[in-house]
Amino acid sequence: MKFGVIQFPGSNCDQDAYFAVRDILQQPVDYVWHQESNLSKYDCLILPGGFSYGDYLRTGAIARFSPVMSAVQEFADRGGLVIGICNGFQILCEAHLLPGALLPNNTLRFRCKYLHVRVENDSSSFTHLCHRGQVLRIPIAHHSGCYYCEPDVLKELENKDRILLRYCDRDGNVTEESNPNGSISNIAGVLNEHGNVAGMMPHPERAVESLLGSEDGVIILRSIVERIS
Amino acid sequence: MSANGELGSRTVRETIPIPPEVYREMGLNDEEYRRVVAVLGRHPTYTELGMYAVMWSEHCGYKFSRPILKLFRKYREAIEGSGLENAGLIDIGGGFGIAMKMESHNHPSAVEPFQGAATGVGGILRDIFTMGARPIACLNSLRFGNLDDPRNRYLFEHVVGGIAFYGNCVGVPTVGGEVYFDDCYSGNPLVNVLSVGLVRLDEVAFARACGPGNPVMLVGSRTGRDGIHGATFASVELGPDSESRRPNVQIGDPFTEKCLIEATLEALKTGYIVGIQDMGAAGITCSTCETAAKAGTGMRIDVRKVPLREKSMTPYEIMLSESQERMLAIVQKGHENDVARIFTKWGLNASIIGEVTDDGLVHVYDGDELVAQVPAKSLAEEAPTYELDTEEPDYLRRVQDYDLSHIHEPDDYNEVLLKLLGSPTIASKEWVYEQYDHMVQTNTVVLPGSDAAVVRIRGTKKAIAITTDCNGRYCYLDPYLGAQIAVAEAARNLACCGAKPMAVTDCLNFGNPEKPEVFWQFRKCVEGMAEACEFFEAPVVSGNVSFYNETPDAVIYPTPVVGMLGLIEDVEKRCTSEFKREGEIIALICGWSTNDESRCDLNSLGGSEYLKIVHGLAVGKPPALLMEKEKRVHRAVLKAIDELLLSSAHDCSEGGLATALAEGCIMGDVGAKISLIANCGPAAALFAETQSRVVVSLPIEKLSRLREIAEEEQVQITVLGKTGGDKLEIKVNDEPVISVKIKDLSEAWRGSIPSAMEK
Amino acid sequence: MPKANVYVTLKPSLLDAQGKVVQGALEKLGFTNVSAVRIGKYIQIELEGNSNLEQQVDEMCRKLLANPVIEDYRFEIER
Amino acid sequence: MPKANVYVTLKPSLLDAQGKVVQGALEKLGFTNVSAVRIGKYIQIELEGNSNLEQQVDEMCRKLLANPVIEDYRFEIER
Ligand SMILES: Nc1ncnc2c1ncn2[C@@H]1O[C@H](COP(=O)(O)OP(=O)(O)O)[C@@H](O)[C@H]1O
Ligand SMILES: [Mg+2]
Repeated sequence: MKFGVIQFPGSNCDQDAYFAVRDILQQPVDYVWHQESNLSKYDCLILPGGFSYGDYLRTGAIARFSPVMSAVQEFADRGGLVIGICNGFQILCEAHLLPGALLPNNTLRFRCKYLHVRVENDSSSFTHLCHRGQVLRIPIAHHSGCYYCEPDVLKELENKDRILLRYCDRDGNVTEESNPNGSISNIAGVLNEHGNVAGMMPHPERAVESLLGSEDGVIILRSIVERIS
Repeated sequence: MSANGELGSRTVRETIPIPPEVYREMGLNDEEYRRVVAVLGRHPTYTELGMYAVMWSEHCGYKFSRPILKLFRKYREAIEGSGLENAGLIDIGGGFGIAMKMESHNHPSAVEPFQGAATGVGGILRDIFTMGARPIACLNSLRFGNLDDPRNRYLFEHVVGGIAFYGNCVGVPTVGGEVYFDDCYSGNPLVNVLSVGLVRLDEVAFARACGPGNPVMLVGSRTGRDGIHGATFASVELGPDSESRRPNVQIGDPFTEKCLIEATLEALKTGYIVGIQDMGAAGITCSTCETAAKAGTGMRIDVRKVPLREKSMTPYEIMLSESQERMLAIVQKGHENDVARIFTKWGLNASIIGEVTDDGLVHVYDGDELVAQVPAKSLAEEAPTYELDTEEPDYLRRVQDYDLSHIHEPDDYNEVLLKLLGSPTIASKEWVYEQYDHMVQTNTVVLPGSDAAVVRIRGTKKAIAITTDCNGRYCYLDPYLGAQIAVAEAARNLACCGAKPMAVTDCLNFGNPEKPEVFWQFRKCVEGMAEACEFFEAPVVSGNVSFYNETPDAVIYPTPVVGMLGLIEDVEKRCTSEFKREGEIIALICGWSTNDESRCDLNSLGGSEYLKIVHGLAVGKPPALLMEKEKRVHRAVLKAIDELLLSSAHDCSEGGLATALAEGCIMGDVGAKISLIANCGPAAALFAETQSRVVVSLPIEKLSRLREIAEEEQVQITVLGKTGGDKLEIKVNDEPVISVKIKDLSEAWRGSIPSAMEK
Repeated sequence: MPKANVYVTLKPSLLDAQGKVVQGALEKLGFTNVSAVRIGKYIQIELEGNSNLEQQVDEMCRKLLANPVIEDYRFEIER
Repeated sequence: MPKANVYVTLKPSLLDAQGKVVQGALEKLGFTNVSAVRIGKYIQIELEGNSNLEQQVDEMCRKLLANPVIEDYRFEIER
């Protein structure tokens, strides 16, 4: 299988994602420039973290109009796997590939830290190697990670098992104190309707070696590989 | 310039004398003006005058500090040899080098903290990637006044916000730093930013305008009226009219900087760039004359070719603009398009503004008209230097001889410990570093919070450790000793991570050097630092000087910040400062022997945070330092880490032994039972900031080997106690003095800055 | 030259964290008569040409300047 | 209840990185007649009482809402 890591001007976790796939998953991977329009050789696309176009105006708002995004849309329509991490999540929401929006953190400050998320859906292409309720220790690093969606959308997400991850404490309790940014219902990651597009604020690509403090992110990345092969 | 390179005029139009009030306002004195006239053999044009004023300011020309900086060996060698580079370069083996530099942005941050700090980050990054090095980490060393004052809270909040805004967006992790709070920094905040970059030693780029005929390209952002005379601004005291000088503030665009980093590194890989220089202070003036001077060439540029952000800018304004996110690249003739294409791909401007000449002159044209024609070397290397007077300040005897014998023991040691832990200078800086992306690039293997940050070098087993240190109060009480302690502490911090010191970059923050007492402090600090850096085998390879950090009400403490780089050969063998588990031995590795303990100043509370916080005093002598003893401690700690004996290592600094123990407990979330034997009062035993000490924890079965190492290195090992429980309990000479729940210690330490900022 | 002033505001149903903080800060400064603060964006656009401007600016807002999930917008055109 | 609308804008001579990027995006979206974009803040303040409002809001702007080093402001009060 082959991964593509999309590079927007201002992406800054593109290399981290690339290294995680190449060195840890040991899978073939390319960088994909934001002006590319042919994505046919890829099985999974990663929209990495960073500050595409400086995150000016709104996070993800401008990257959404990059030429590559229409190709990403088609790729997703055909059922290809797409995962947006942090800024990638914000871009996918702006592009309406995922529901909702990411507002500035309720602390109004950038937050970078290790925290815990609970796996809510353990059958998706991105989490099937986890078990439901499993607690992962993965870092966040964002200024706008406060997930918001309208009440009916939230209900839909809940009913259709489309909430992927929720912020929790180290024992897996979803509490207000464990919510780092004010996200509605502690949501840290969601799925699209068909389950092939995922977005999450935490950075699995940063938690791929014990040297870095955690290997829990590998479970997410490896889920993708196993699903495709 | 016409298409064939022929120029309209070949000499500057007739010039007339410049009135004294004009050149004085720009910062040149009468003598300096006469010198300009002598160099040119005529009066300068207005544009030329501006170029000299800014290049001969202290900020760019180091006119006061250069003679003293020659005490730094590498600096002297560079000045006498091939010249200074943008950043120091350190060979870490395996074909890799680390570029390292620290820079101040104090004055801009005092008037506009967010943009001032942000553009400080941008500036130091350009010094790194202009050498072809990819920036891999930033640190910041900050000083503010007391947080009770809303203005200081505002400065703190926005400086940190500005660093976060810029550093996070460009994707360079901010992995460490330090923050001190003291009244002397009220109105004079210090914002020093350090950056390191990784480069293959055979791919280092140089700031040289080689090859007459080669085109000169301006890349990056457009030029606006930002920061005209910023360098001059940094070379005067802040006064009541500083507010009105505010147009000097520049606005940073980290998005453009991120693209500029990628484009520059990509363009350098083509091999078609023969020389490159970032634009910081004095913008196009500085980068053209420095690159030409260094290569022994000249340069001809046309300001009309410079892409502008604002209409109708004068040549003077264009030459002096400090618009951010720009670089000057000298390109191999015939390959202009290969280079330009890369910058265009990243959405950046790339315009040819002139070419290299062989006549040693910088010629500035405004279309057909020659508006400046000056010898490049006279601007870049021949700034006048001054030997300023020095005089030992009056306060020194008074504070050093202060009688500490009447300082009585406190009633409640628990309360003192909690107070010290809650002192913002000692308290956890989580509030700060949580705002910084310290993990991007996924190489940070020791996160902020330990004694030094550790960043692995991907593809090798190596890692680098970096720290910044300086206790300004020590330097105020004894500049020479204070500066030496800053170096010793930096090296100790590295040792605690398992890293061997390699090099130092410094940021020398002082008041007005034209005051003999300030210049005395400056000289003493540099003397102490230079000597200590040689001793610890970490030579000063780059640095920066910031003078005039004073307001009519206050002068800052002399604050020579040390940024030190260390090398870890095997990243698996690194160490952190928190206690790891219950039931381990806690021991002190100490450079002083029992005999030394009779030395009266050893357990002295002089200069301590304890005296400051509990008694409101900044007096006494700083703690004693014997560098040989200090070095033995580093060797012992390094050996013990290398043999995998230690679970943790943490140096004793501000707040003394009790604070170091408490921090080990809090960060490790485990208690400790400690028993100290002391020939002094409990306050000194707990809170004196005696140097050359490291608290370690280890499994009991490793203790005998640690003792052997101590013997080999001639240092003392004292077993202090054991980890375990949910309290920190300390006895001094069998008398229980401290017993506090870790939870309470943690609240005091972690809660202090957030609650101060909620006010 | 015609100019559009665009005002983008957070939907009233959403909590405006920044507005709340500013309100608190104003109170601390002694402005006790502030009962609510909301912070939005004020975007000034200089345009060329004169035809169809309303429609064009509306399209800019829908496509890019505002996110309908969280924001409302309005604008006026100065000619 | 009276309401103040405050408009805070970056001084014209300063680089508006955000506005520049948005302008580029609008152009790419086919709005080729956009010659400049500047982005500022639009702050809505609900007030109580009726006296001295102009003076008060002006003070709010100077003290907190705008940063005089880099920003200009203006406001209007709706009663
Ligand atoms: N305090 C110092 N110690 C050592 N080197 C210094 C010091 N101050 C300045 N330098 C060196 O002088 C040169 C010029 O410094 P600076 O003007 O700050 O550089 P830049 O213009 O690139 O920002 C650099 O090589 C810098 O490392
Ligand atoms: Mg430089």
